[in-house]
Formats: sequence, C-alpha cells, structure tokens
Amino acid sequence: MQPVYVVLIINLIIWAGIFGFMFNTDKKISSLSVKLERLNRDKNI
Amino acid sequence: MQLIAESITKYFNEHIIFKDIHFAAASGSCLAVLGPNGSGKTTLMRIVSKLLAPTAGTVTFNENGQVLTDTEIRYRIGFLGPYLELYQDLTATENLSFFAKIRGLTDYQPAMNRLLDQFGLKGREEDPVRAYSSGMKQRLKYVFALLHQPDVLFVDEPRSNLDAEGIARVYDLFSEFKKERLLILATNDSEDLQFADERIEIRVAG
Amino acid sequence: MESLNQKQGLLQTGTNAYLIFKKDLLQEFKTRYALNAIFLFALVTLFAVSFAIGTFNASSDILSALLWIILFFASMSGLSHIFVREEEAHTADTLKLVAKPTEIFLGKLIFNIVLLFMVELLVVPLYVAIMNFTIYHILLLAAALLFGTFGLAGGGTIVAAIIAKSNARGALFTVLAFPILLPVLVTGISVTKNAATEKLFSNPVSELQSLFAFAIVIITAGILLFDFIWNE
Amino acid sequence: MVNKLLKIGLFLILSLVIIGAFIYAPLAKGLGEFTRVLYFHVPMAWITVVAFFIGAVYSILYLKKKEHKYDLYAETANQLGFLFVVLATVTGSIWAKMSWGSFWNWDPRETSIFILMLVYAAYFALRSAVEQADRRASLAAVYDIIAFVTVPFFVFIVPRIYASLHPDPLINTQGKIHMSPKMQLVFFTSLFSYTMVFVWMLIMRIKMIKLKLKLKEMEQ
Repeated sequence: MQPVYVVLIINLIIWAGIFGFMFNTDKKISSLSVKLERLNRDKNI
Repeated sequence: MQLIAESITKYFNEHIIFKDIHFAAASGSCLAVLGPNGSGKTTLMRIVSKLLAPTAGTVTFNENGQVLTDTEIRYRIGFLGPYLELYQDLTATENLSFFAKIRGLTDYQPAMNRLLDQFGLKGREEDPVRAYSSGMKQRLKYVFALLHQPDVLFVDEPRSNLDAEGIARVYDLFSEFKKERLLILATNDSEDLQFADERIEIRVAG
Repeated sequence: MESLNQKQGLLQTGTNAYLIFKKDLLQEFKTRYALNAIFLFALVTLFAVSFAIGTFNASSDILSALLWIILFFASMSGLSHIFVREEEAHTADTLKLVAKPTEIFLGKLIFNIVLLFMVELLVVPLYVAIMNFTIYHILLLAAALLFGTFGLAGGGTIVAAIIAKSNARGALFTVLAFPILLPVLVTGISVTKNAATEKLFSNPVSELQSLFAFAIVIITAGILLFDFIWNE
Repeated sequence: MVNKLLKIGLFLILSLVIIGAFIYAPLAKGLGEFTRVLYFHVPMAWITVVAFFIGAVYSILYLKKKEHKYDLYAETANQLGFLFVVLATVTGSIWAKMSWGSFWNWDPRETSIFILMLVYAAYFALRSAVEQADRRASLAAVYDIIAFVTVPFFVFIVPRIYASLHPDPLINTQGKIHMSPKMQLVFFTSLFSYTMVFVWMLIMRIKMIKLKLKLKEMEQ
C-alpha cells in the first residue's frame, strides 16, 4: 500500500473521531442541561 | 489577645465536616470544643491555629485592635495534640532546643530545665524520644507547647496517656494559664470542662 | 525602617533554614536512611555496570552516560526521603507550627544538595578508578557536577514535597521527577563527554550555562510554589 | 441555530482541508508525497502547545483563586493537549518512516515530544494518586507549572546537543516560509480550522464542567 493512503486513512479516522467526540459531548451537555432545568423547576415548585 | 472565628466551614471533597461556626474568645478565659468522636474537633483546632485552611470563613487574632500577622501568630501560640509528634530519633533536649531556636528564643535553657522538672522528665532529657513511654511523650509535648511562653495554648485531648499524677500537674497548669492567657481545649471528658468558661459544640451537619 | 525589617526577615529566613538543615542532618546521622539508600544504590549499580561491561571495553560516550544514570537514579532513591519522613512521622504539623514554608523548603533543599555532594564525592572518584575513565578536563566535570547537583536537588526537593502529600509515595517519585530532570541528565552527559575528550569538541560554556539556568529556574519555581503544597 | 451553522461550517472546512491536502496542493520539491502529512502534523503540534499553555494558565488561576472549577478546566485542557500530542506523535512518526526510514529514531524532536507525553502522563498519574479534591488540585497545579517551566529547556537544549533531521519549525528564526501559494492556502486553512476545532472542544468541555458543578450544587 502506498504510504499516502495510510496518511489519508489516518486523517479520515482523526476527522471522524473529532466529530464523534463533538456529537458525544453535545449530547451529554444537552442531557445535563435538561436535568438541571428539571431540578430548577422542582425547586421552584 | 482576642481570637475571632467567623463562619468557618470545612469540606473534605463533597463531605461536609462542619458549617458556619462562629465564636470569639479573649485572654483570661478558657474555651472548650466539644463533640463526639469524628465530629471534627481536631479539624477545627487545626483550622483555628492556622495549620489547615478552612473551605470558607476566617480566623483572626487581635491585640489591642491590631490584627496579628501569621508570623506573629506563629510565635505566640502553643499547640499540643496527638498528631503533632516530636522527632523520635532526637533526644528531648535536641528537640526542644531546635524548636526554641527556630522560634527565635535565645535564653531558653532555664525555662526548659524548669519545665522538664515540672513535668517530671528530669534525668531523662538525654534519651531519644523513641525510648519514652507514651505518657512521657505527652508530658514532653506539654514542655514543647509551653517553652516559648505562648499567649494562646491549644490542647487537643489534654489527658491522653497521662496517669493521675500527670493529670493533676496539667490541671494545675490549666488553672494557672487561664488566669491571664487564653486556653483552648478540645475534649470529650467532663472533668476537663471544669475549666471551660465557654463551650462550642460541634454537631455533625446534615 | 522598612528595609531594615526586610533585611531582618531575610536574615531570619536564612538562620531558620540553616537550623532546619542542621536538624535534618542530625536526624540523618542517627538513622542514615537517605544516605544508605542513595549510597548503596550507587555502589550496587556501579559494581553491576563494571562487572557487566568489563574495565576496558566501554567508550567515553557510554561511560559518561552511565555515570550520570547511576547518579541520577541513586538520587531518585533517596531525595524523596526528606519530606516523606516528616509526613510519616507526623512531624509535618509540628514543623508547620514553628516555621515559614520558605524556610522549610530552603532547609530541605540545602540538605538534599549536601547529601548529593557527599554521594558524588565518593562515587565519582570510585567510578573513574574502576571503569578506567580518563578525564582530561577535571574542572569541567566538577562544574557540571556542581550545577547538575543544584538542578537535581532543586527538582528532587519540590517533587518530594508533592509526593509526600499524595497517597502513593514511593512509586510516584521517579515517575514525576524523571521527565522534569531529564534536561540535567542530558546536558550533564554531554558536558562529561566533553570533559573526557582531549580536545574539546564543542564549546561547553553554553551547556554549563543551561545547566546553571535550569538550576536557577527550578529552585525559584520551587520556592514560589512550595507554599501551595505545604499549606495544603 | 448559529451553533448548528458553525458546526456544519467546521465540518465542511475540515473535509475541504483533507481534499485540498491530497488533491489540490502541489508537492514540495525533494520531499515527495509525504508533504501531505505536513498539513495535519503541524496543526496538531501547534494545538498541543496551545492546550498545555492554557492548562498551565488555569493551574496558575487555581493557585491564585482556589476555585475548584479552575482545577477541572486545567485538567480538561491538559487532557485535550494529551490527545493532540498523541496525534502529533502519530503523524510525525509516519513522516519519519517515510522520509528517514523508521518510525522512531530518537531524533531530538521525537525525544522532546516523548518527554512531553511522559510529563503529562505523570500529571495524570499524580491526579489519580490523591483522593482529596482540593489537595489533588493544588498538587496537580504545582506540578503542571513546574513541568511547564522545565519542558522548554528540553525543547531548546536537546537540539543544540544532538543534530536534528527535523525541518525548521514553522516559526523559524529567519521568519521565512518555504511554501508555494497553493500550499500556503491549504496549510493555513488547516491550521486555522484545527485550532477552531480545539477551541470548540475546550468550550464544550468547560460548559459541561460548569453544568456538572451546578448540578452538584443543586443536589446538596
């Protein structure tokens, strides 16, 4: 295999990894904020 | 000399030890810290004597309206407690003269001899601390805490390891000390409370 | 008046640091924990190396690297003792009650420097003799050892203070200290190589300068940061 | 909404960088196919430095203010820095294999980056060895700062003692850039977009930490 393709594949993996990371963090953040909102509402009632 | 503690709070991780402790005390009195085992008496003593930083709150020492600096405080308080050990490999005199010199005392020999005599350690002062019995170690800690003639004396568990004679000596000392200076005790023993003018009870905060 | 106070403060810091150093020295002479640890480590590795390599086979490159590796790991085995001892014997609070953090750090630093000098004074001549290591520029080697010791002791002391407050004392010390002290090791080896060559192959002044600068930086950082560790 | 647009924009620009690096940009003279690694390796190395710098700044802030959140920020910046140092090592190692013949040969640059990884591995080891949160925070912050003042020594000293095969770093002493305009375009786009990716990652992590701290506060 040409070394260039190795580089390309690694880059694609990094690229996919970055977006996987971001979506994951995004999901966690939204679930946390939902939880926080619920707690806030409970406290106000 | 006046001691003021304001809203002292201490956490270990998320675990709360105590919250919002207030008190004030002045020379010529004795303050007793009470509480069950594990309630944080020792932690409070360490915070008030500036050995440990509180999570929130302040401790100040005043004299004639002037706030003392940490260095000044260091020279003017004596402390003894089960977790403040002396150097086991060194002899009693070596220990005491090291602490005396570092506190800037020059003519400490007479006072040292008098205190060693008072606590019945005369004749054993050249033995390494390692060779002492636990009661003798406690007596030596009293000598260490009193050598520089402090204005404030903190005592955590005053009676630990002492025999009846030792306790009598310590009680003599306490009644003498609290006449003009400030004595702070942390104890569970009802007998020790005869000296207390004021009490702080630590309840485990929920 | 202000400056007088400052001067007195500085003098007192020096005196108290010296007192703490003297206390540690006294303690060390009664137990010899740190000295034995470093010294035996150095001797054992020295003999192991000499036995494995033989006396005439090694080039000066390898010999200078081995010398520093022996010194480095020997000091790793003993430098942490100074703070761990206070913490384990519960004397740290007693010391905190009577002395300022800077005084304590300086006292311990002086002790570690003296400890390393004592070890070097014995190990280096022995190494040179046993391994047939020809040194052409003794002063250069001495300067490298001098500045290198300051760097090693400075980094070792502050890392020792850190690990004494952690839960895993023994294992962590080398892990934390090794990457920080590697500049000393690498530069020290390079200067020693230079000292073992008849004609200097590069100008050693800049390397000695960087050893010196490293020592200054790490000791300053140690003094500034020690408060935060000690008062924790 | 803006958030979503930014996300899509970043996604597109990163895809463009990959396409640009492999199709659009010409090859540098004498270096051959593997110049393409350059567009990824240099941004990773750059982000590593930025991340560890931010980590050190947060460590200093922690020691000054003693607020728990700064410790967590420092930790997260160092974690990201560690991620990127690994990526920089991998991409650099590929370059080394293609131009010098082996994946690892203790070139000064390789040694420096290896030490950098060791230092921050030690940082995480220290964190895991202290249970009490405020003590862990102070010790880790102190170690982080010490590491940050000593590592530069290594990076500057070692290449002076051992000759390096590594090309001049981008910000070299002469201030010259040896690249054709097309290469420069791809290169700087890549540098910019990866930096943005890092900034975004950091912002998201910090947001998450803030939320977690707030939740904990509410529960108490």
